[in-house]
Amino acid sequence: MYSDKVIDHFTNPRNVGEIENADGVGEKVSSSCGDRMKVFLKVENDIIEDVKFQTYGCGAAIASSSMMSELVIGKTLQQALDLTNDQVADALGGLPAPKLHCSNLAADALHEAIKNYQETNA
Amino acid sequence: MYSDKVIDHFTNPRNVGEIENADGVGEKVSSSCGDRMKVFLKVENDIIEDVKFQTYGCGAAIASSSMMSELVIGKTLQQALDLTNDQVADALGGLPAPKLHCSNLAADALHEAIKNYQETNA
Amino acid sequence: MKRIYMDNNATTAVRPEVMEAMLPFYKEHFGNPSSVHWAGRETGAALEAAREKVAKLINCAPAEVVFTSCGSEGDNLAIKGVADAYRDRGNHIITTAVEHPAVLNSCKYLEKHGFEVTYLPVDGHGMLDVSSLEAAITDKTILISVMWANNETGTLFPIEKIGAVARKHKICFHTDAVQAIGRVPVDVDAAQVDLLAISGHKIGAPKGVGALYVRKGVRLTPLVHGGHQERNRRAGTHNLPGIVGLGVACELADADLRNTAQRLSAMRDRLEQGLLAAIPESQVNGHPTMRLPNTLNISFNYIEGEAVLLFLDMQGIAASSGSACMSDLEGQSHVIDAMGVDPMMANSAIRFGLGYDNTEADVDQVLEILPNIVKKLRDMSPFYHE
Amino acid sequence: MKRIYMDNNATTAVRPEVMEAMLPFYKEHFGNPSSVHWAGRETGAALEAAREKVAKLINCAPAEVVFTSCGSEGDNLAIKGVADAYRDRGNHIITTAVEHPAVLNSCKYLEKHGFEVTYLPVDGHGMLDVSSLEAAITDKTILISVMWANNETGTLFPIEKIGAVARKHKICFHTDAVQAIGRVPVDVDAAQVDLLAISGHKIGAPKGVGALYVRKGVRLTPLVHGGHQERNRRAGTHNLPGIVGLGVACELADADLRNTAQRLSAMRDRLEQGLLAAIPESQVNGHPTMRLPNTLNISFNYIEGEAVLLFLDMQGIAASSGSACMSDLEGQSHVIDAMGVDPMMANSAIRFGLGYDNTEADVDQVLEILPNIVKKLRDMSPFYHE
Ligand SMILES: Cc1ncc(COP(=O)(O)O)c(C=O)c1O
Ligand SMILES: Cc1ncc(COP(=O)(O)O)c(C=O)c1O
Ligand code: FES
Ligand code: FES
Repeated sequence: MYSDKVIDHFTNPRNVGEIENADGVGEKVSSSCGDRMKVFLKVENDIIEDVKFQTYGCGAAIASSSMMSELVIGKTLQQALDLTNDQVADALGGLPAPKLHCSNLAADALHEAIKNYQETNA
Repeated sequence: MYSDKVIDHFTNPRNVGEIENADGVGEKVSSSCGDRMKVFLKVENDIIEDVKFQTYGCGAAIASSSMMSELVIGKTLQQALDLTNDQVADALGGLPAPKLHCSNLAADALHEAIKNYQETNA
Repeated sequence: MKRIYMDNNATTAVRPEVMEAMLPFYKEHFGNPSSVHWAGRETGAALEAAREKVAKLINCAPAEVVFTSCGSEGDNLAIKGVADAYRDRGNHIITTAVEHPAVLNSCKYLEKHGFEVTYLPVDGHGMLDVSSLEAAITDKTILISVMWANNETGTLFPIEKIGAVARKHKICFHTDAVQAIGRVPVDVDAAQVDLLAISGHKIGAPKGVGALYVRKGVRLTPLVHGGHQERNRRAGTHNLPGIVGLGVACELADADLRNTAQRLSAMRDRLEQGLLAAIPESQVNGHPTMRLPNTLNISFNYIEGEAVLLFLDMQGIAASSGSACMSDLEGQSHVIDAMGVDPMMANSAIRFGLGYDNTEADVDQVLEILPNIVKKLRDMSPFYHE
Repeated sequence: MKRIYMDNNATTAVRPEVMEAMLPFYKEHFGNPSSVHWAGRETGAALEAAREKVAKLINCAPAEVVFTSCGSEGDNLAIKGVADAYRDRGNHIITTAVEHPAVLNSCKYLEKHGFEVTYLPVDGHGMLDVSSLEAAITDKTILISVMWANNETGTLFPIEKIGAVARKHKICFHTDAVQAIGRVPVDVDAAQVDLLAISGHKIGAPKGVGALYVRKGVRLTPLVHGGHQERNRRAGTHNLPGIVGLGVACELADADLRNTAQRLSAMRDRLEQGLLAAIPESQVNGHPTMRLPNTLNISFNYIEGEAVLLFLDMQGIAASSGSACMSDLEGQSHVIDAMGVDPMMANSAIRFGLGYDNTEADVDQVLEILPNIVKKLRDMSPFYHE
């Protein structure tokens, strides 16, 4: 059912945890299943220096969180804002249809965290 | 489904045929299945000297005809009139429930033949 | 005594390749295909592979295949399912007088629930007139159910023509293809069929499994409600070994359809010609040419079918009777009856259904034995002497 | 990696004795039991022998056993069959909120067709209050359908008390005993049950076969119309191998019920105690004592069930989730929901269903692995850190 990439990211999720005194914190709760993701950012010169996440959710949600974190570390804020849910799912080698919504959590929570950063540093 | 006795009488039916110039001839058509049996009698001194039958019908009907003929040869007319359908079925070691009506043909056609004999010799 | 099985329209033996394919799914790979763990994943994949094989045989998309437990369930699901789902559009159903009881009794049930059913007659060959079918259509007609091949006589209905009529009038068309499948080419697309029932045990798969083709877009109220199996069209844990077996049986049927049909029809024709030649006052029931390659329904005047079958049985030959005296006391077959066959002829109707395993020697054996049986029974019959 | 299967409430492996008994009926003795020739006679006898074995397990007469294709079909046949047959007497049905979807969705279907259904609530242990059931009865009530044992939690309902209430009010009583059969003693006479559904694949028989007990005198409209099989209560060619298998599985269950129950409940209790001790903020869902011997439904706060199952699966352990996130996106289980369990607890519910093949070593393995999985997931969970 899950691709090898999903299984890999689920089994060994990258960047789990929280960042103390994060520059931005965002959160997203899935409207369809109630699962929840929290993203912490360290930003320097418009570049995402570090990302950490905490996820309460299914295997696809955890793998998406991990994949998202890998995709954006070192990227500009704009690049991170351009990251779509579909890109996260694609990077995981696809998700089964009933699990597509799970990848939404990852990009959405990231964007919330960036928004939070931009607001507090506006 | 059928007892060994039924199979035996069906495979080697006794007294098949007709009696030329029979003393009595009777016939019965089943109301439930349309099958038909014809009985020919040779009677002497109130004793059934010979019986022959022709049957158009299922295995149970043929076996019942054969068994009936064996049961009544050498018996008095009254004994033959007392023969019931149940006795024919019992003598065959029983018949499956949906086949019980088939044994009716045998005793009924016999009784018709005796009636015919009694009427023509009255 | 060599046993000869010539009742393949009633049921068939499981083919060895089918058995082999099923075996691992009883004890080793037994997971519920709806489960997400390893035990479910291995059977889930097998389930979908089987679906593809069934789809290929009848030329449809795998998602259009709904697995069922038998042909009767498929017929019931199609007829009651469409009736319920399209009730707002009308309450009229068209079928024929010679359908299998699974269709006829589903229709009778619906008649008790506000539906009206037209049972179309057939001619002396058991053939249907498509123009009278079209004439029976009203603006309340929501379903046409006509079998592909008749189980008793083997007569093949003009399904493509009926499909065209149904499509023209935008009416759902169900066909009971239980006897046709694996014996003649079946293409749901070419025939413009919307629903089509098949049964595993008629084509070398085991008893207990079948399938219903449901064209994409056709609405259907489930017969068995419950879990989400089969895209909500049939609940209940999948009969995985049976489904795997059905898949392989369909694959085998696909591969050797033409050869088998040729081989069986040659044997069947030899049996038919031989019996007609050896036994006077005998007749074939069914269509002379539009007929399943494996089926011969034949009557011998003056005698009764069950007696013939018993004698055949005692010599190891399994055939069956149209009249099913044992199971249906109302007498003769509704199929032979609808064809207007003389009642005494009808009462002696015997059906031979050839199958993969039959040989020329089997035919020889029947040709040797059966004429004597008929002679013996005729000698006993009052009608024969009148 | 050793694979451990602990999802026996979803389905079981076919038991070796069952397999052996079935094997001759696929290729050798394959006749249609409705046929009168040798091929049908040999299977006809096997059919009735199997019927007797099923009857013995539940203490009824063989003629009261109707073979079906699965538990879902049995539930549908019982509920829709009684609803249709007793429609003249009333249109009210009483069931519970925690039934299997086969029951719930049959009831929902009937609600669309003029029936009214009362779904009784359960308490925090998933237990039903019999006095509120009795209070729900009206003069229109024609059917009570209450499961013997819940499939998700294992909670056992007081079937004998419900049977007494139903009998007192002369209302048909159906019970879905799919999970109870073979695990706890089931006696339809003592329990005053009128209809009882069982499924083969939960007790070591294959998928694709089940049975419905129908008390003599209870009227029932068939679900599958067609031929005369099963005394006109279920048409379709019999799944002979499956039925033979079900018979043997019932015989085996009868013979080792008490031993198996003791052995499994001892293992289950050790698993339960071990997990509760090793994992803080965990809880058992279901009744503490009135519970199937093989079932443990347990929740671990702060984490989600599918993730737990995936990690278990990757280590070879097959268990299942009440919430079935994959198959039912509406979220958590209707059973755990009806018990009023806190949503986050509910989301992590994991069901272990032990079976014949499980060993103490299996329990050890789960006790070793699962606490680490929970720890890992909690470390990831935002809720755990708040
Ligand atoms: C309580 C209960 N009822 C009914 C069913 C349905 O049985 P089946 O899958 O055989 O249709 C199940 C199992 O899935 C069950 O656990
Ligand atoms: C034409 C036809 N339809 C339906 C059926 C029913 O199939 P099953 O016995 O698998 O329910 C049969 C066979 O009995 C059949 O010949
Ligand atoms: S099911 Fe909730 S995030 Fe996947
Ligand atoms: S069925 Fe007609 S006499 Fe037996």
